[in-house]
Amino acid sequence: MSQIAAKQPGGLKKPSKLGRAFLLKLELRSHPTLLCVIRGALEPLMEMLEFSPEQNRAIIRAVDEAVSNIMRHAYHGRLDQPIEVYCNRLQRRTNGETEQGVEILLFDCGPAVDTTKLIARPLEEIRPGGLGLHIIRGSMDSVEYKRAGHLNRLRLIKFARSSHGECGPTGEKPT
Amino acid sequence: MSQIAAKQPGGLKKPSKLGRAFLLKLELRSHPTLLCVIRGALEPLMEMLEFSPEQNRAIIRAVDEAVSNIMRHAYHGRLDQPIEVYCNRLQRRTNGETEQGVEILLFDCGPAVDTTKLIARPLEEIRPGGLGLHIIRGSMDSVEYKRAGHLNRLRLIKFARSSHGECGPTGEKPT
Amino acid sequence: MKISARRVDNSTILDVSGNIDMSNSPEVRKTLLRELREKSVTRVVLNLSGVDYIDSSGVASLVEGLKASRESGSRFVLFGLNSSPREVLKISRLLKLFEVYDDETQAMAS
Amino acid sequence: MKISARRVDNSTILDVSGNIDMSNSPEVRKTLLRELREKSVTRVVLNLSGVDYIDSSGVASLVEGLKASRESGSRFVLFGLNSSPREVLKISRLLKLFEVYDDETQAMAS
Ligand SMILES: Nc1ncnc2c1ncn2[C@@H]1O[C@H](COP(=O)(O)OP(=O)(O)O)[C@@H](O)[C@H]1O
Ligand SMILES: Nc1ncnc2c1ncn2[C@@H]1O[C@H](COP(=O)(O)OP(=O)(O)O)[C@@H](O)[C@H]1O
Repeated sequence: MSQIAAKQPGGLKKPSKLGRAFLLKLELRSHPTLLCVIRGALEPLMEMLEFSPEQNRAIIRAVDEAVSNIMRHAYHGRLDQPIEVYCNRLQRRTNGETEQGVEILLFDCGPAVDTTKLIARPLEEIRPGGLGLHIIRGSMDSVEYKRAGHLNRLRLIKFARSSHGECGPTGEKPT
Repeated sequence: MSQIAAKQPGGLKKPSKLGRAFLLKLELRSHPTLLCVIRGALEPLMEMLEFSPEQNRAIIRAVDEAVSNIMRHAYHGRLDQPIEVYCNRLQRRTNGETEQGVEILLFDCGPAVDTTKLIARPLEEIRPGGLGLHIIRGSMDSVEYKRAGHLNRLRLIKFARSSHGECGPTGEKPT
Repeated sequence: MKISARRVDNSTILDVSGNIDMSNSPEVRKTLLRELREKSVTRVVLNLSGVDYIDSSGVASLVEGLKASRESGSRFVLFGLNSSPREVLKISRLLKLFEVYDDETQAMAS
Repeated sequence: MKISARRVDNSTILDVSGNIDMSNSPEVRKTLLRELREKSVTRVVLNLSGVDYIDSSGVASLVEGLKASRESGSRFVLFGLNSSPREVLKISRLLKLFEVYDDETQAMAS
């Protein structure tokens, strides 16, 4: 994708700036059997970034649902379309303490997302489908859809100490 | 890396030809803590390609050792240098049957590999170190180091029915 | 993902191993609906102890199973939920809708 | 990767969990050599049942442990080898060099 070509003129990418170091990039086709590969790569990566097992599962869920949505809605089930996943390490200082976080960027070349359709359905209705956005938003600190040139970009952010995406063994998660 | 930039002019990569389909690309820095991420991605991918658990472990071992060698020998322990891992699906017909395989390409920007140094030491000496090449060659059907422009390229190939990389629960593997 | 069926008395126990995501949830759905609609079992028991991950399409298949069981007057029971499957049902506010048991003994005694 | 030590009689049992690769094998090496050289234990027992992967740098650490044990006249024993660790030792022709037991009971009775 031009995303890459534009960023890598000399064939070498150096970490752009401190506090936001490039960690990993995955490039794959829009084939659902590759979802497990993304999960397989992210799991040890998020563990490395010191996310708790619970947060780790939440991040994996969000990315998996987001990529599934790209396969279904951006590419309408076509199996050979490109998807890119970037993982960047984030750091922020809160109350004098450094907090680790992650920024995950997803790119696809589908038609521009109609943001008026990006609506999580009310959970009161009990029916199959329509849970993806709810899961994505409930798992991450920040979820942002953006058109970037001829690409769709979804930006997911989560910090290790955030209150999102954890649902303990007993309590129901508040909306 | 220019590898990528050259291959993706329009921002779209289509599978180039049948029998060698692009599956996955990983891009990472030369940081040893990322080795587990490569293993995590490859494991479900190789399972998907119908390699046996034993073959899967052999492939993961080969790639892990090869990437470790890039980190140590091509980049001399520097932690921020780029490494790219490409996985392509291969197919070949043997005796009228179609055999699944995988081609794994590793790229780095280190100085050209001195191929006269690529020598697996005799296993008779019992001492730490010097096992990587032995493991890589013993696990794959084909191992090929090549200079490609300003990049080093290591090409690893394995087919699902190959006799390499399997060492049963009892038998010692022949050399 | 692998799914296999065992018949115990008037129940079918479906043992699933691997992860349930968009690549294989149609298969889970098909198997569930076949057991609940076509065969006249009184109870379908889904063993999820070998499943570490279920995505929203997998959850949708379970909801379809639940609806089919209500239509056919049979029961649809889950057991052996690991952390992530449990969490995704909780987030979707569906956990309380399902009959969930810890293990097979409890599920079969229910 | 986590490594923790237990003292049982005159032996130290080291429990390892996670994978041993280039990112953490120096830590394994350091822990092994400290137990074998600095502390006068008669036997160091490495519990690898929680380890699914060992790379060649991990194997090198084990070989260093073996050498240190020979120098200090103590014993260095492994148990709980999973498939991949067992295979890498076999490929490296080192499996027969180590004292390997199935489980802790056998290792401690040895
Ligand atoms: N990546 C995407 N591209 C285009 N449309 C999307 C995308 N993700 C979600 N949508 C829209 O948002 C709606 C809600 O998505 P979601 O909550 O995941 O449920 P479902 O996919 O089951 O409809 C979808 O039906 C679709 O119209
Ligand atoms: N990617 C590489 N780039 C440059 N040199 C390499 C590379 N891989 C291996 N070598 C050379 O081959 C030798 C043998 O490698 P190996 O069998 O892995 O053992 P070790 O790395 O422990 O020396 C290395 O010492 C090094 O000189």
